[in-house]
Amino acid sequence: MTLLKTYIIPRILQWALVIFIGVTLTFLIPRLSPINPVEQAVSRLTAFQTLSPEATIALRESLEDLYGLKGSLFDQYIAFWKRVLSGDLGPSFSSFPMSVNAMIANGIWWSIGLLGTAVVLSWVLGIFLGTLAGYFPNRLWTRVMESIVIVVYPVPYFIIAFTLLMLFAYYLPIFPLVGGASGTPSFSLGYFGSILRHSFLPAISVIIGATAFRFLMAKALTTSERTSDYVTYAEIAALPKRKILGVFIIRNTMLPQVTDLALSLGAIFEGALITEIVFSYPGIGSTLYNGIISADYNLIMGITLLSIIGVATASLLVDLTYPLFDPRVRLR
Amino acid sequence: MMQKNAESQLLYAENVTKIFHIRNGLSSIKFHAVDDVSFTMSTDRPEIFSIAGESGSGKTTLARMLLGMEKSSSGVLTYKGRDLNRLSKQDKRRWFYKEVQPVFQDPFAAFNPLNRIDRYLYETVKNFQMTSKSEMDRYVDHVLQEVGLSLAEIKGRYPNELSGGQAQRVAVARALITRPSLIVADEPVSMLDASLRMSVVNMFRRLKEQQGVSIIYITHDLATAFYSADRIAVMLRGWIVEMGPVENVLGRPLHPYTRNLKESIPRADPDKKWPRTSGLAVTDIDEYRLTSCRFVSRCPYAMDICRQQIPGVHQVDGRAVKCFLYDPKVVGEENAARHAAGLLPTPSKVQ
Amino acid sequence: AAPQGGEGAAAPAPAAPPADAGPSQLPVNVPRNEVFVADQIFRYSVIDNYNFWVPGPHTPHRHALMMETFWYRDQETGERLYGAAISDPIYNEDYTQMDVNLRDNIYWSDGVQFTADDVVYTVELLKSNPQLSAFGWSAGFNQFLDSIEKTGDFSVRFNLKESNPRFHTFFETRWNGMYIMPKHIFEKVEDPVTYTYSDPVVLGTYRVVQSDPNGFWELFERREDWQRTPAGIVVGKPGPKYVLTIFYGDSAKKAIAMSRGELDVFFDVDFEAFQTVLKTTPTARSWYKDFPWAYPNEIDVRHLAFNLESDPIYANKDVRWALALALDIVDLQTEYIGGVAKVTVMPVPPTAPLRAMYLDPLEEWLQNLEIEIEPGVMYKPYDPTVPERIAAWAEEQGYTVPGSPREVFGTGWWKYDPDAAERLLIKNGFSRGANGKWLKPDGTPWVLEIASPPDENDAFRMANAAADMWSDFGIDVKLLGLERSVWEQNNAVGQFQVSTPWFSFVLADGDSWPQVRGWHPRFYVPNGEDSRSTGGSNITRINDPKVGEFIDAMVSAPPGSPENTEITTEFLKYWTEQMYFITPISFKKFVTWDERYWTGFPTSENPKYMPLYWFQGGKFTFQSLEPVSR
Amino acid sequence: MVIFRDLLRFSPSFRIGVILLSLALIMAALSFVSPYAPDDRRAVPRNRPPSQEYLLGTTSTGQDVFWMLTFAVRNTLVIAGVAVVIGRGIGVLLGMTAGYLGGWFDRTVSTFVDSFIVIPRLPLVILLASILRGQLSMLGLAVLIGLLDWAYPSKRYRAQALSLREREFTHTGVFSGMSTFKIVTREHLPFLIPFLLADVVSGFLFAIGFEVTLSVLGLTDLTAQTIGTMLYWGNYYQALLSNRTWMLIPPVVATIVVVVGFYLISIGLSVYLDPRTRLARLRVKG
Amino acid sequence: MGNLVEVENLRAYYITQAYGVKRTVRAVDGISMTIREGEIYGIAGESGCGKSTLLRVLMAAHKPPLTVVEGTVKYVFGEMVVNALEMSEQEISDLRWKEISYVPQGSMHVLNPVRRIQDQFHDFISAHRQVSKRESREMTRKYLTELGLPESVLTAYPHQLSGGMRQRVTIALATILWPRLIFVDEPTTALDVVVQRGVIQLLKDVQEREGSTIVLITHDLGVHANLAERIAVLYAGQIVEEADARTILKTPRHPYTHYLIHSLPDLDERVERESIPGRPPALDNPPSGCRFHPRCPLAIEKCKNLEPQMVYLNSNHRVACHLVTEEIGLVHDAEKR
Ligand SMILES: Nc1ncnc2c1ncn2[C@@H]1O[C@H](COP(=O)(O)OP(=O)(O)OP(=O)(O)O)[C@@H](O)[C@H]1O
Ligand SMILES: Nc1ncnc2c1ncn2[C@@H]1O[C@H](COP(=O)(O)OP(=O)(O)OP(=O)(O)O)[C@@H](O)[C@H]1O
Ligand SMILES: [Mg+2]
Ligand SMILES: [Mg+2]
Repeated sequence: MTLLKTYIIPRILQWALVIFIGVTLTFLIPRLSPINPVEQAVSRLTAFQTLSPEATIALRESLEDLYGLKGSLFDQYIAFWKRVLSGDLGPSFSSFPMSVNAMIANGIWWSIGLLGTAVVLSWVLGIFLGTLAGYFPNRLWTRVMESIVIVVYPVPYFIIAFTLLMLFAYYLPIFPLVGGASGTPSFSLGYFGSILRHSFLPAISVIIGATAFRFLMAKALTTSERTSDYVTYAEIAALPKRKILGVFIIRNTMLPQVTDLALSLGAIFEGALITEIVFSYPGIGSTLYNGIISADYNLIMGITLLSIIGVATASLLVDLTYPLFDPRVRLR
Repeated sequence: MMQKNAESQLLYAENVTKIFHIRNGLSSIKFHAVDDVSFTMSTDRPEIFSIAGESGSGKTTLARMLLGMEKSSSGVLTYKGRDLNRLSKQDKRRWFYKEVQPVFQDPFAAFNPLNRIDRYLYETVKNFQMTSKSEMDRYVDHVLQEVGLSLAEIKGRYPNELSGGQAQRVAVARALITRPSLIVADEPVSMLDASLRMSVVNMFRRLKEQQGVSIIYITHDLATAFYSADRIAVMLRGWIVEMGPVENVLGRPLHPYTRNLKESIPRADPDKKWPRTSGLAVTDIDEYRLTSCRFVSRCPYAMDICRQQIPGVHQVDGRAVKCFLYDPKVVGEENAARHAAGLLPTPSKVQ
Repeated sequence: AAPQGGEGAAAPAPAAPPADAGPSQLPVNVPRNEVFVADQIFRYSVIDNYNFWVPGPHTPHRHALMMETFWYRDQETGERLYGAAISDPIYNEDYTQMDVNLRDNIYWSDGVQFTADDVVYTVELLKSNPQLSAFGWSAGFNQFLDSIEKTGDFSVRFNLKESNPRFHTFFETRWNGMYIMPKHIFEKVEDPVTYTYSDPVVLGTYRVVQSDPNGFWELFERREDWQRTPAGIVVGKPGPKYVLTIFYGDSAKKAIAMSRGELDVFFDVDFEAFQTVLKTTPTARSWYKDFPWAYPNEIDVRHLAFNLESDPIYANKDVRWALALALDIVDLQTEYIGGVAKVTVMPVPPTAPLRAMYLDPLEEWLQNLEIEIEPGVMYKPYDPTVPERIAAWAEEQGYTVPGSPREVFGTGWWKYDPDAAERLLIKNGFSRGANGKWLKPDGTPWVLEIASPPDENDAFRMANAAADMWSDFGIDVKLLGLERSVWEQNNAVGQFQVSTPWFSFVLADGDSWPQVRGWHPRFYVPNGEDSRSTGGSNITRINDPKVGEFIDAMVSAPPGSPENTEITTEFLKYWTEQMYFITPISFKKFVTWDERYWTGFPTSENPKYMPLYWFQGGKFTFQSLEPVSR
Repeated sequence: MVIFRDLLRFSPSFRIGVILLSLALIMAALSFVSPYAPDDRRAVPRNRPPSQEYLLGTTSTGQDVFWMLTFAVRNTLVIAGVAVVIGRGIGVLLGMTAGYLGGWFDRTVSTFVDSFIVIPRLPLVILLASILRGQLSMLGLAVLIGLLDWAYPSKRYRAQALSLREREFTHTGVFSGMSTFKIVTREHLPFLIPFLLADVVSGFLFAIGFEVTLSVLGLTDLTAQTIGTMLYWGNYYQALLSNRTWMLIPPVVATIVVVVGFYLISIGLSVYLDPRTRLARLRVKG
Repeated sequence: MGNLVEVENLRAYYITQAYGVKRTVRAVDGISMTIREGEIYGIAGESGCGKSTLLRVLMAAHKPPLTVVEGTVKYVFGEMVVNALEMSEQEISDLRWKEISYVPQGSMHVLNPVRRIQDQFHDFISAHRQVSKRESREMTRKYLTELGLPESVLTAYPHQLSGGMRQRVTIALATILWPRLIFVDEPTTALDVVVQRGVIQLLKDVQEREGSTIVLITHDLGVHANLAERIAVLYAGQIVEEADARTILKTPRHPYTHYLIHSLPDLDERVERESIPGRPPALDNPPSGCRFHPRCPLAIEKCKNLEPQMVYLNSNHRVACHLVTEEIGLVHDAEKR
């Protein structure tokens, strides 16, 4: 049980520490924001409206009350942890009276659905193609593919997304323009079909860049792996290429790739902000963005908390379980 | 009593033990890479002390402890009376590194291939302030002469532009720059061709005789150990199983493992081929964790007690042997004497 | 001709969407020709909660389609439209009592008749529950209202705490008046603050029937008994069977949506997107059939406002005047805004009614206005020919001007006279440095920062124009495009030199006090503190007792009274002379609709109602729509 | 210099990379002779497609796309360069020292790095950019991006340092009396140069990408000409929708040219610097 | 016993072009030899003399930059004679492991670290034979037991095994399909003596059981002495001497061979030993004449510019040295190869 003491417990403690520090930082940062969420709400509520100054002040007070923004920073911090530990992230300011929990619940599944699928797909695709390209560096198709990848890779994401939108929603209006699905949620084929149709363009736009990245990474890893002794040996033994690629190269390059996957899955919590804006797609990216620009502390905290826990946990899980998959890992 | 002596000893090791925890997947194993090792080297008389043994027997780990690169888990390890575990970083740089210098296994790995090799010589001179700036070239050349090279030969060259033997000599020269009392050479010849090995080993001998440097020569090549060393310790899975003057230990090995070792040396002589049998360990770690004799699974003379207890150390025929065969309490006075005379029982088949 | 598009901008025709109801990509499954698709102003983040009395971002469209108050003020005509009330507000002599007669022929969507009880219940509930703080009604009632009583089944009386000739504005604003609750529903509710009212019983003509869990769209269905609702009664037409509001996103997406036939009206886009829509969607049009297309009469105006305390130079009236004279309004209005917004010289939008009320009478005063540009040298800054010059430009571009220049392009403006501006500055100790750039009186370079939110198109382009022109004039100008919320915050705490707020000094009915009272020196806060803390709106740190006097005088002048108009006129004169704001243009909106499926949208030819469908009074606009018969 | 010539002559990827990057640098250099000031709007007629007079057309704000691009390339290179230097500077120093020293220093640094990594970056930047109230100057932006991009690199360099630490020449260095700083910078760093190069390329890409993202969101100084603000303005005036792609294509192509240029150079250089080939080369000379 | 491999005048060069420097390393430069069915043929020589290169070409596993510029390698499989250098990739892979197998240098790294030993065996077996996983496992288990390796290795990962065990597993892996011809490259380098011995024993076992032919490369003459029947000594890409083991070790004729053997220290008596002076030549620019002459204490004038011819002292013993040629009275003859 030395393992538990020398590795697992410290690792879990580190996980907790990382979360604690990360959360504390994100607690403080939005409060440095110049934007006052109450004033924001007041000006939103009184837009086009003429309200007497006295009424405005009264309104402001009632909002501070509703938002729970009374007390010192430290009081708020304690209250924050109390709430978090009881699983309540408080009300959103910008979308009052929605609770942050409900807002996250509304957005997160779309983000997970879209980005999760896109990240995993591009991970698989990128590794597949990149490994092939790394293993057959001199084939024509490899060179063509690599050229495409290095040209596509630096294209700003926004351009890719908007071009796709123009092509497939404007010149060829075959994909829907807005939303995550048609109609109200139901367990019908039609509804799921519409989810697929709606997510197609956003997903592709994410996949392109992510695949390019993964491709380059996989290629680099493969290039160094294919000159390793055991690969050379397997080649001399005339093992089928398929086997060499699958069992020898990919399995051996998995460690960095899985670690990286864990971290990029964390991006889900961050949401694909621009994707969501360009494709009018639901998710927590734009929710978070709106939270930031309206200084919606609770919302920012809620989503970043989730993100921090998500990323930290993903890498914790990778660290703890990878030894099960990769026999080489001898943790120091 | 030994404790008191410690001051006058160059190197003093008593029950030195190093414990590692190896994590293998999700399990963790604790084992003694160096176990209960004791020996001394004296200041008075320089010697080449060879540490031999199969791969994974703890030689390098011991060397790292001797060099202060690793702390021992228990036991006493002092150099000129000072505890190596308690040396501060400062002490090391001001004093210890001047006294004890290493030579590593792979002469090419020991130098950054991207740097010119003379840089290390100059750095050492400079950092330990061995001489004034203007004297530097002369001093370096002088040291290089001692190992049979000259500054002209190596100046401005990259490590890979030298032969292995040359590079290893530069490594020794670098070690000599601080005028150390002790050089710890961990397998300095194992990466070299047979023909080059001799040049390095010969150099060691010369250094000992001419410069009075003591050398700990770690190797698994018993031939060169026999050729160059004064004293030898044979290691097995963290233990020193046999230690004494090299003529005794290798000339007439007593421990079954040493015997096996000696027999296994391939001789470039068609008349001295190997006898047939020899056991091999499946994994390194398993033998380390035995709570009995660690050679038992491969020992042709294994007795029941060997599978149950750890043998003690016995002074036999001018060397120390860690084996029950020489324990009068186990095999009886008579048998112990017979064994010491080289008359071992008939070997049993090893599984 | 599309000169604005520039050469090479031949827009490619996208694959034409099917003219009739083909497989539409709309998110709801209703026949295309039965649904009117309107641009939803923002994406709802409050889902499945129709308790609009709790503050939250849930208003637009829903209030027009579902909610009722007493009166609506049509922004185009300035006229009052009657919702739940059938009479005007009837005040007593000293404005301490207001009577209202209500319709006796309208019903809630569940069939229960609407009565005075609903009104009394609502007002009393809001008054007693400050957490139902939406739009400040609750706070307002607590401040002004002593009690409400039912004077009959269909009439109510408000007893006020003090004299207030404007109390009725709680029930008559352009954006939203107090929503009346169905008493029979709310009286059964335990906690009206947490109640979500998710299947609302409404007094309006439409009921929400389906909504996107992500807030992108909402589908409304016309009530079977639409004839028992105010809009149904007033307009007398059924309106579309369904109204679907969709938030598509930015301008480009709205343009795409309209060209795909998936959007029947949008409330605004930028100029370029609008041009694209015109090209790709032959059936699309805006207020004017042709140039200048956009709806010009939303009651709001845009300013270049100074922070008088960011740098002492801006507290100097002459500097403000110099900057005004360094602006070429014709260039600004044509090159930057595309000729589509009206010019105005003071914070009053030049709509027909307001022009008649303030701008036309003030024209002579403006023409005679003089400022001192050099000690002893007087100068007349006003240039009445601006509309004509813009019209000339338009004709040069090949456009026809649909009416008199003053009608279409607004009022005259300040002369573009850099020379005069230069003299003004020199008079005040400014000088030009070696590189020709202006130095402040203290000899340091003049670095002028303009902050503007890029998402507010005209404001930002106006800021661009000012930046360019002032640069040309020799000032080192920095343009900051700021996120809206940041910009607002900066404005509030005075973190700007010049900003581009929008703010009309009069309402559609010509009343000014509600709009300007926030500028009373009473609410002044120094730079660095939040100007909102006192409830005021004085971001520019004007601390002028004279302004306060005007505002005090307005309080007791009832809206619509000649007395009120007169004080306001005097106030405008003073304000204009002080050049507290440089006010170049009024609001325009590219409210654009596609006549592929629906007609009847108000136009310049048929200005029956305002096209501002997102206002609460927009219900009459929806109600007037008719399907295109094929 | 010799190295450079050799590389040019014998490494096609290096050659193409240098050509591409030179193009970018020439563009950047041309900005100094631009007939227009960078913020000189309405200098030319608006929305003109590419022609002889206006090589790459003109923008909706009346600027010559070509000359605007020269400023944009220059500024973006500066921003990315500063960001990369800051990010890698911190990353290399912290990561390598932590990896080499180990112990509590390593643990502290690692925990800090991990805490930083789990904080989502884009929201953080958006937040910071909005806190800085739109007064984020170009240099400020570069510093901000740099400060966001040190954690991952430092993790990577730490891993590298961990493996280098056990290499024998490290011990040789220690016993030669070298200081930690010297060992890290003189013994270990040279080994990481190919790695560093590849990393610099990805750092550049990250910086450019971030700059563009922030600009597209309107969070940067919109009056400075950068690749990002060019895209911002193009987008602001609906260049794609109105089919005026000449405003968008140049900055995109410029990005590609810069990044691909760097990428190819890094490939060429790393092949050159790869210990294996480098040794082969040295042997040739020796 | 017939010939199994016939090599004629083989030249294989590493032709590299790096940054403008074209470099031709003549790693195998004019080697002829025959390997007989069933024998253990040893190839000795210092590091860098071309041993591994020769082996690579012998098994047709060379790929750029290594190019065969001249010569032939023929396999004589009974009736069938194949030219190894002209086979297609498919033909080569058909031969591999079934007929020709290979035990590489450095057992530490040739086993896939993420695969259990038994799976690794399955990978290799199934590449050449239609077997199910169960069959291959059974085969492996049986074979390992026969070779005296413990069954526990089957489920182990490579890193869990000791170095010696790993090397033996590699040998088993290379020989499980009973190849006729096994190439073994430095099987014992970096292993300690006890392990070396076990490994060599295993090779011997394999050879004895199936009568396979083994080509063994190592610089360690001690290993050769224990295993090889015939030994060729390589110097700078060329064979300098070839004979049966006893002859080479007891009565070498080439000065280089002599030095190679006599530089080794002896365990029986501690006498001073001298190493060969100098270092092996760089193969991209080998010395003229006899390539050993710069290091040869016996060199005569002729050695400097005239390449010595291979002379046969008897049918089994050939040597290329001017001294030997002169001694036995043969005059240099340009015709003779
Ligand atoms: N840092 C470490 N952590 C865990 N185990 C270690 C560590 N260093 C060495 N070991 C293990 O300790 C044992 C002894 O290793 P050591 O390197 O001292 O042996 P050696 O005699 O030098 O072997 P070789 O001849 O192969 O160099 C080995 O099993 C090795 O795997
Ligand atoms: N890929 C290569 N490119 C260029 N030269 C090479 C290459 N591989 C080997 N060489 C050179 O070819 C010569 C022969 O190498 P080879 O590996 O065959 O030697 P070896 O006798 O097997 O040596 P060792 O005992 O060290 O394994 C050496 O000089 C080496 O430097
Ligand atoms: Mg060792
Ligand atoms: Mg070799």
